[in-house]
Amino acid sequence: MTPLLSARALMKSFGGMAATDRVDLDIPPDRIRGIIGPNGAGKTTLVHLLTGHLLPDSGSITFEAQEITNLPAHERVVRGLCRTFQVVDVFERLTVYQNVQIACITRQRRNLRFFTPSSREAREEVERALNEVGMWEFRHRRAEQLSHGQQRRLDLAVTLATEPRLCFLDEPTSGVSPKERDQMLDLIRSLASARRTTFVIIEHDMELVFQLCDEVTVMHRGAVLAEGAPAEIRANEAVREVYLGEEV
Amino acid sequence: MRTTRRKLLAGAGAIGATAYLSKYGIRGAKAQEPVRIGGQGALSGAHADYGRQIQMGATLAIEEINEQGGILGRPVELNFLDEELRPDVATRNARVQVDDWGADFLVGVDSSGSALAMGPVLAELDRICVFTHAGTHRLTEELVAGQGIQQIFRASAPVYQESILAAHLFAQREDITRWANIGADYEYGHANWALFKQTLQQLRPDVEFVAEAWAPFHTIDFSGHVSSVLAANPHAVYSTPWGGEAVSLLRSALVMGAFNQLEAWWQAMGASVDVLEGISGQIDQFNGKLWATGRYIFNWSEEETRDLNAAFNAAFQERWGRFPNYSAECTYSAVYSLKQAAEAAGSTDTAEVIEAMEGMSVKTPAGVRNYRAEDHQAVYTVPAGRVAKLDDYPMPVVGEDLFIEDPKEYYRWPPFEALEY
Amino acid sequence: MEIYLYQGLIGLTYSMYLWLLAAGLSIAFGVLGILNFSHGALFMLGAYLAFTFYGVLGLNFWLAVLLSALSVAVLGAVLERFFLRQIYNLDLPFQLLLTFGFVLVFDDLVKMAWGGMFMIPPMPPFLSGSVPIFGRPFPMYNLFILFVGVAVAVGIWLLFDKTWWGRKVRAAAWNREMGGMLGLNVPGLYMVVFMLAAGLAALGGALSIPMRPVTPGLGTAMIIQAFIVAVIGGLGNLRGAFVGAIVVGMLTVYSTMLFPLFELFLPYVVMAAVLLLRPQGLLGGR
Amino acid sequence: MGLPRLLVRVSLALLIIALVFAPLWAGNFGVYLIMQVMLLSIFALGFNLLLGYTGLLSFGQAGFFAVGAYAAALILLEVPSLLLGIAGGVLAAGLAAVILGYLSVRLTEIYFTMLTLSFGMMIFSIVTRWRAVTGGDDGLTGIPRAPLELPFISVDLSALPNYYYFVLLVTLLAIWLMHRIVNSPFGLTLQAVRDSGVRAGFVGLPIRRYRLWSFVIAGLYAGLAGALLAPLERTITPIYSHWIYSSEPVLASLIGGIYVFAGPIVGSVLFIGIKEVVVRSTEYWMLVMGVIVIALVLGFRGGVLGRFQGQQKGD
Repeated sequence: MTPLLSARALMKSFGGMAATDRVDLDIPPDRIRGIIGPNGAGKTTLVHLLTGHLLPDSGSITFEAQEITNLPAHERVVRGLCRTFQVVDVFERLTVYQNVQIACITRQRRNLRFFTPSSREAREEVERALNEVGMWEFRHRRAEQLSHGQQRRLDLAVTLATEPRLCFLDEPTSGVSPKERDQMLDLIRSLASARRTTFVIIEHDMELVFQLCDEVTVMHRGAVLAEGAPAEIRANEAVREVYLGEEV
Repeated sequence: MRTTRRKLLAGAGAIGATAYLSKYGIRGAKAQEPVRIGGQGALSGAHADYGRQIQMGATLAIEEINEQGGILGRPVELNFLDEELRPDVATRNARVQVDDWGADFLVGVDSSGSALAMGPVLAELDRICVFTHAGTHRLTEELVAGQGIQQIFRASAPVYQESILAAHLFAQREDITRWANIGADYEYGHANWALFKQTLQQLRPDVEFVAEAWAPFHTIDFSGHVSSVLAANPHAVYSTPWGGEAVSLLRSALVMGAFNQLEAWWQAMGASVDVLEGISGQIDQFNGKLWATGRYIFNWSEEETRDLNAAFNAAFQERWGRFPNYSAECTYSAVYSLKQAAEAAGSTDTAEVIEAMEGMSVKTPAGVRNYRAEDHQAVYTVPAGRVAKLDDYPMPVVGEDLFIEDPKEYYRWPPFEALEY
Repeated sequence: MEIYLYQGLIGLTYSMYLWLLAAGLSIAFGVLGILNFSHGALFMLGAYLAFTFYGVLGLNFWLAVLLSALSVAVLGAVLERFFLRQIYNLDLPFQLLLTFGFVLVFDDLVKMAWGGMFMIPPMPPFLSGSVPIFGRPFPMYNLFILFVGVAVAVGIWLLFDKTWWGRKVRAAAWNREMGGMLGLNVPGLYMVVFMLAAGLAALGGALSIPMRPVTPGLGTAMIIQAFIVAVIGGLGNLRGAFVGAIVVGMLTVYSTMLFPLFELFLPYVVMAAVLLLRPQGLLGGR
Repeated sequence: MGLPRLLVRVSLALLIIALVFAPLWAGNFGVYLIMQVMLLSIFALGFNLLLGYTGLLSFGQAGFFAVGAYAAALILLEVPSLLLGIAGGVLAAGLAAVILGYLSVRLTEIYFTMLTLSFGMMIFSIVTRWRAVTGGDDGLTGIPRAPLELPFISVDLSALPNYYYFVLLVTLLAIWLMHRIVNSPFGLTLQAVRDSGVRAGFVGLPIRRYRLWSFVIAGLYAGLAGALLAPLERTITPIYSHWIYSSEPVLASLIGGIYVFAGPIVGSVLFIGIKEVVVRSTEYWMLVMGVIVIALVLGFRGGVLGRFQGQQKGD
């Protein structure tokens, strides 16, 4: 199966420290992938590089067989590569409705309509996306007035409204209550099966990843340590030694 | 230019207010309606003394006139606003004073930019403004003679006073052939230097102009300007920053040895009271090389008006405890000019007063002022001279080697040619 | 050749005025993260107070300068405690606008207290002469300003780099919360830092009084110069501000001499170029 | 919730009627003041598209105001056609905004503010120095209030009330256009860019491009206000390009409220009104304005209109 996204020899260093050190990675389509590793393993930097938030020092990235190594983030989004951030990031002063609407308008390339009311744009799409994450009833609220868990879901809805082929979720449950965490996991599972979206979950919580993911990549000190199905990773000696040893 | 009829009317004006009171008193309520004069000048910033002096001059004139029975028997009121040396503020002030407060006449205005900006507004408001400080030649040459804005008059001498007069004065100095300029970096300074160069060049083709430095408003330190022109080894420096900035500049020049190195230093508006007060402590160090003029020098007036000047000086010092600056005298005289013109016209109507004022001759402390009909510029005599300490005054004055010239010589006359600079 | 060296030395004096003006601005931005629009107004207040102490009350020049810097530092403490402290977490426009409000208030307060007239006190006698340098008389006062500028630079450097207090301030500047966790009294540190910044502004103003008229509106004229210097050096970078001051000072005096018509224009061009090419400033690291 | 819609509409209608009859009740000076308010409103509306809607604080808007004013003045001094002058001024300001905006939008926050400040002051320096064209700091005088040449008819605007109606018409048009713009998909896009540039990038928005659009529209509005000023004052001087003048739309927007459409307009009314009232009793209007600004920042960052701002309508 051709991978949806692949990275070759990705390098990025900050002040002489290699945050990712010649990383090779293939993400096949239609599976939930987990990327785990202890703090400072280079997970977030890797996602920044793949999504265009940072540009690599060297190496290459291809997405759907096209080179995207130095493409800015917004152009990758247009091609179907999107993400959420570890720290939730929504449009605070906009309503829940407008938050999602902006993603729809952008996907439909209607941003440069100057004189028509925006209220008429993308009604159905917004309604569908908000229902999907269970946020329709909050549509008139401004994003800054939501609870943290609600903001996470809104963040996800905005991301999904860009209709990504591949979606990175950077610690999607950090800072939410246990109940909201389980809801979030169910939501991701159902979205993955309902849409043609491939999810990559970045986590340091191994249990969550093992529950959710089909495949797991383990990172350590900027490099890929191991890759495989959850059961394989559980059994992997190197992972147990390096990762679990530190974790426990 | 002075017609007999006008002379008669002017004479009638001098007879006194009582006759007018009886004549206009018949109009009853209308007679009690005051004549309103709106004044403005810079009341804040490094040049604030000029605005204060304008205010003092106007206030003194109005108080005197009210004691004598007012203008046309009507009491006179003053409304005074800060011009901030900002053209947009000046035009707004004019509109407030005329449209809102009901001013019959306007006086004052320090900056040339403000004066020019007021031109078209005066035409629209149809009110006379007698300018009493702004020095740009363009005000009368372009706006009045050129564009025909009749509402502009000017009581104060324009840039001719310091530039052309200086050229005539220094043309006689064979020892000075190299001139440098430290200019106020705005139109006033540029026009001034251009007129000086143009005039002197014609009289003395051997003279060279060797260096220029331009200092904008709010210059922190003039040392750089002084050193850069002194480096060109000039014989004399022509300087146009004014007010507090002139004092700072002269101080830097002193300490950097300019008055040892040079033969002369021309401080265009150095006869201004604030400048004279500012350099008072250091007058001995100028080695007699500081030359200046102003638009009125409180210690000099022509024969015909000498007593008038003495009386004005005394009254001014009694009222304000200071010597009158030229902006004060020009405004004082502007108010009296308006009185004379209004009473000659028998009305405060703009068109009638303009007609009365064109070609009018007024005795004022500075001398006899003649308002040229062509451009509404007052022509009168002011000398230039050496700044020195005289026994009669507590501060230095322009009092030695006075160079007195008929204004016919150093004024520009119509038809006016545009000045290239 | 000598005239260019002489002009350069004059330029260095001018640079030191600019440095004194910009140092406090840079400190406040570097530590507190606030771009203080009213820094020029504090400079103006310093000038007025020094004029009052020296020119009106007849105190010793040194004492007058010191008192003026101290008084404005105390004012700085009040401003920090009651105003700035409430806006550290606000967006930049609001911070800038609050301090712009101070500019308006101080400009008018000064007019109310001292009137609109300009004032120039006499030069302190022991600094009024000149010494020959490069074949020309060089003003003593300029030498004095050069000396003060360098002394202040060294003093600030020692204070921030070599003292325990300086290290604490840098820790607090690095991260407000972290500083708090380390047991630092961050609000107290911030207040003292702002007092230092305000005092430096006033020192610059106080030292300028024998050279230029003290007037209202001085603050708005000065702040733009301070911005240029601080931006060229890299906002919040003190060493950068020193270099920025030298760049702008030199640029000004040499353009006065060589191409006077561009004197006004050049500093802005350099400022824009630095912002576009090296927004972290000439000396700033990445 | 916002004010009831009917109430807003009725008061708007009454306001417009009052404005139409202003020459009858306001007197010459009143009419002049209303024009000043209208020009500042246009200026501030454009400015606030940048600040309130795009999150960029520009301290150089006076530069574009001046480009508009000077261009209009230069045209009017040559060709006595009001529309040509105004259009020329607006276009010139737009062109300047495209060039300087292209550079400015690379930066954000304080760096953007400082860059716009320096660009504004560069324009000030050019206007002051380029005497052959701009008249130096004396400026350009004698700008005619040229007639409005329309097909079949030429309207004489030389009298103040006539010009007032022209300015009123243009102002209402400009306000209406801006209202459409901020409520359009484009306006929504700007607000997204304002709230989070990073997030906006990750919904697929090239954020610099939208910042540039916003910058250019703000420049066009500043240029329009400047171009309208030239025939009103009939003299243009460099003060209109100085950063001090740039602070006027900033203050007006802040006073009115930067997150409400009408904020800059209400702020302009209050800014000029307060100044006018204060100047009459004391010369210390800056003190009063300063205290108001400080109080607004500390207490009511929404400006006076912020209180009435409810949830925004999303559907």
